Amino acid sequence: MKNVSVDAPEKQIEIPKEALLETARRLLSEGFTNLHCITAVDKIQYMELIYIFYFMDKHACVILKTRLALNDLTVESLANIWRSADWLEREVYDLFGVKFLNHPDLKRILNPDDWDVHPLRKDFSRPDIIKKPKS
Amino acid sequence: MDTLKENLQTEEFWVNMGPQHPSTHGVLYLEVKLSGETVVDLITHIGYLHRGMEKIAENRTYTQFIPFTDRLDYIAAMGNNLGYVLAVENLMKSVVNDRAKYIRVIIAELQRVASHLVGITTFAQDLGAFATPLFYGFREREKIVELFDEICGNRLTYNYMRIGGLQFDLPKGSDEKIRAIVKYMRPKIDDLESLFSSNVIFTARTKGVGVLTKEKAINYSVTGPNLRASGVKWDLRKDEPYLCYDRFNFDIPTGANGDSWDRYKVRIEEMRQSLRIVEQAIGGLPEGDPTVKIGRIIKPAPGETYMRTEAPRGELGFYIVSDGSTYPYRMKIRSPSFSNLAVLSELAKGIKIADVVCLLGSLDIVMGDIDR
Amino acid sequence: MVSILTFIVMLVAGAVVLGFISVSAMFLIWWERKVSAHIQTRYGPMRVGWHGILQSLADVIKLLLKENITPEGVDKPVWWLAPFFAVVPSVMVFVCIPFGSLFGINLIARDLNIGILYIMALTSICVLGIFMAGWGSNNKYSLLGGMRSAAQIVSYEVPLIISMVTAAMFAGTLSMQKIVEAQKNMWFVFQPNMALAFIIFVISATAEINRTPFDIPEAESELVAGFHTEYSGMKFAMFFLGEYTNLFIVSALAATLFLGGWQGPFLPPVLWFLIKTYGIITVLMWVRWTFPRVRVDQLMSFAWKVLTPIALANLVVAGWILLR
Amino acid sequence: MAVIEKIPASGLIERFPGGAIVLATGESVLKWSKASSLWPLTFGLACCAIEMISTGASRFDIDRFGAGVFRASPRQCDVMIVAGTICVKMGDCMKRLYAQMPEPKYVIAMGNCAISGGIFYHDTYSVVKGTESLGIPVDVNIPGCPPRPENLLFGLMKLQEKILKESAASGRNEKRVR
Repeated sequence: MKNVSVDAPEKQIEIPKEALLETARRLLSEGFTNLHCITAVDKIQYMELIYIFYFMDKHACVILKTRLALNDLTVESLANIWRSADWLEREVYDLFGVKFLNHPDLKRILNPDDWDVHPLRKDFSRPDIIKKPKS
Repeated sequence: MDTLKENLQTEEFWVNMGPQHPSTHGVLYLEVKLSGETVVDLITHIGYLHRGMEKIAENRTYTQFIPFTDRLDYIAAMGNNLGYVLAVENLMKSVVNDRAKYIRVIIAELQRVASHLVGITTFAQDLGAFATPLFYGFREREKIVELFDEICGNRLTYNYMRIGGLQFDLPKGSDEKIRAIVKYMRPKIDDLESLFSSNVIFTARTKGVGVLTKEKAINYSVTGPNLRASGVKWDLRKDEPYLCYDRFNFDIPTGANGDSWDRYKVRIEEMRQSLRIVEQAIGGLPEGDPTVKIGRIIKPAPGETYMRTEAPRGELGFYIVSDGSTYPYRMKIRSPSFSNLAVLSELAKGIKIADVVCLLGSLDIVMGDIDR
Repeated sequence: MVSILTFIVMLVAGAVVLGFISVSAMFLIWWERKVSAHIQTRYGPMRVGWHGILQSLADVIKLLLKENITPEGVDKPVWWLAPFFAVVPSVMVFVCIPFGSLFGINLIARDLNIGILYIMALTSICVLGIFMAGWGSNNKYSLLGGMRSAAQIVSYEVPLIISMVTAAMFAGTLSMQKIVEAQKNMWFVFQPNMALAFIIFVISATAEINRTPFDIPEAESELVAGFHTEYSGMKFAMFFLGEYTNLFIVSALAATLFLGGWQGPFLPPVLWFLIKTYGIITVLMWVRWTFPRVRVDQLMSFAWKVLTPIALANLVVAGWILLR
Repeated sequence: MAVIEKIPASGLIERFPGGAIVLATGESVLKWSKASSLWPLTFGLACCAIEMISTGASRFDIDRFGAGVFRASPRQCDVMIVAGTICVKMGDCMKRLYAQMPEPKYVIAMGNCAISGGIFYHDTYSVVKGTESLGIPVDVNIPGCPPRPENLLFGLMKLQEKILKESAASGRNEKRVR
């Protein structure tokens, strides 16, 4: 079985968030035309953003990671380069509250528009959530 | 005449399609701005089936989350099962024996056939062929569902795959049944194809409607049959083989124009290829015990993994972050329909409202998959 | 004395016609559900009566019992009148449909000498009902459906009338009864150019009565339920009644104008008429449950660029044959 | 216009000898018609919708019971089969759809999600805990995740039984939103 795991260290690039746009542009020019997935992980001390790029012809994959400080959850949007980033960034905004600068239409996508919470953060809680008793 | 022109005013107006609408495949909500019959603008609203799966995953053990994956893309539940267990196995670096792999391939491919049957026939339903093709598709699908029912005890949500193997082995005599299904399905697929392809109205409604170019498809990260219909020969089963797909002979059908017709054609052809794979797999089914060997408590080492598989609707990816406990720290489900639907609002501009329905049907989305 | 008798006869005849229409519509709805079910390899209604024959009766009683919602913001007079406009003209058409004869009585209310003209005038009014429903409902789907319906019916009326005129030319009369009698020796449909006219008639009639593949005014997958989206209870039932009455009428017209009406050997004329009519209806149902729907622009261009020129050419050929 | 509360002029009919029998027959005809013509709303929310279509399809054929006319417009429906998970965003739409249905109307909660939230009861922030928590009264609950088509048919038959038992005039008098 050919391993499609992408956690091999050489495929992961960790960059400061200021360099994101520039790195992404470089990746595009190298042939990574497919922005496959954007997601975030709430690591409690900081927020980690994860971008997965694919170079389809060469079967190559790059994972960009960038850290955001909790008091400054803003990052440059990629939606003007990759249209797929549009909805994916909106989803990250909705669930984590990361604000994407220069995004064409940054608003909630999954949750109701009038919510002010970001449910996938680790500190999120609501009184109406019933915890499953751990067995 | 001039005074008439002065007095007559035309007005563009918004029409709300959904969340309850017969052709939105569930609870999708489209805001369509119409000028007469032509779509000027289209805004897609999703989230009407957002069940918070990713949050639930953080509070479930790895095994406990398997039933939830059934409810993602509920038309192709086995595909999600497979994607999830492969991701966790990848995280744990565990190996599955050959029989389990073969059975997984058989099940996943039969699921693909069942899913495409629903996809194509609901598409025809959206085009206005009321109920008849849909019921034909469901009649054929019933055969596969029946088999799955026999294998794992449920018709729609299977909960069959396990981390490290399968819940049960195939029951006695099912290889004969699978062969019979393959034999039964081939002429039925031809039937369905001739029902649609030789229909002048069907051809006229789909050809040239909703053209998704190659570049746009990649830029939008469209995957699965929709991508292949745009002429990109990309299938994870061939390009990054998982399980044992590299041992089977099959072709990847592609389309030329990326219109609704091509998307339909690619799905028809994919069903045939899936049956080919099933036939080869059932012929070479090894002996062994595919049931789970890993203990009940699954505790992967801290780390991250991203595993994607070719689900019937496209590439289904699971990004799992483990902190070493029995619960995943974070799980991102990269669902195929989510990205496939994003393309709708761009393709819909300038076409007729009837074509929006056609386009939506040809993209073959499932709301559970989009909203998670 | 005579006038009172005439009045009673008229009343009885009216009751018979109305009874026939509602029973026929109910039967047709049941028949449609059965035909569609068997096309789709299922049974259809089975539980009420023999093979569910009472299903439509149950539906009608239930619809009578339903709450009759008048949504806010509807244009009330228009909204209330629309179902009647959809039904009444089609009922009036029955005046000059020749059902044949039974025990020596000609089953035709009035054999008008301008029968075809009368029928065409009345069937054109039906579109008014649909359009009123669409306009009055204060619902965008209904409005779209009404607009589509108006455009569609106006366009398809042209080939429809031209093909009917062809039949009238061959018969040399506009009276329905006489047209049937003119087919004594040979049904019109067996002449090549009349066969063409028959096909044009059936196609445009399908469009006239908004059935698949031309059902864009109520296109379920686009417009939810089209012009009758907002109607509930009995008003909705009236639209249904109108629709199935229209279905009966166009099939009866096709049978009368092209298939020799009530003429036929052995069986009584009424039976022949009903066999032909229900035969055509069944074919239309078969088409409905098989074909997808055309798009609105395709529909229009098909009417004006294909059907109308062919129908016109056919008319010219028919004239040439007659003058020869 | 209100629902027909009872058979017109029932007081008058009752006064004649044998009138009560006529009334009783009339009422049972009305109940029979309501029970044998339950038109469902095309309202698939999630997974159960697929089983609902399966129930309508060739193998199980819900049309045998007269319930095969799936209407897309709530104005023309009798029964709302809540097939799937109800999410927060969808809750208001559902209430409105229910209000738009004309009396007499019935609700079948199909599947665990529609009954109580089911598998999504715990730990989630966006799932409504069942149809009744929205204030929509449920006539028949069909458990299962998803219920098999046979179960849906059984639930439908239970609903028919219920209709045949209740008085013909009964309707719920909620405030309606139009």
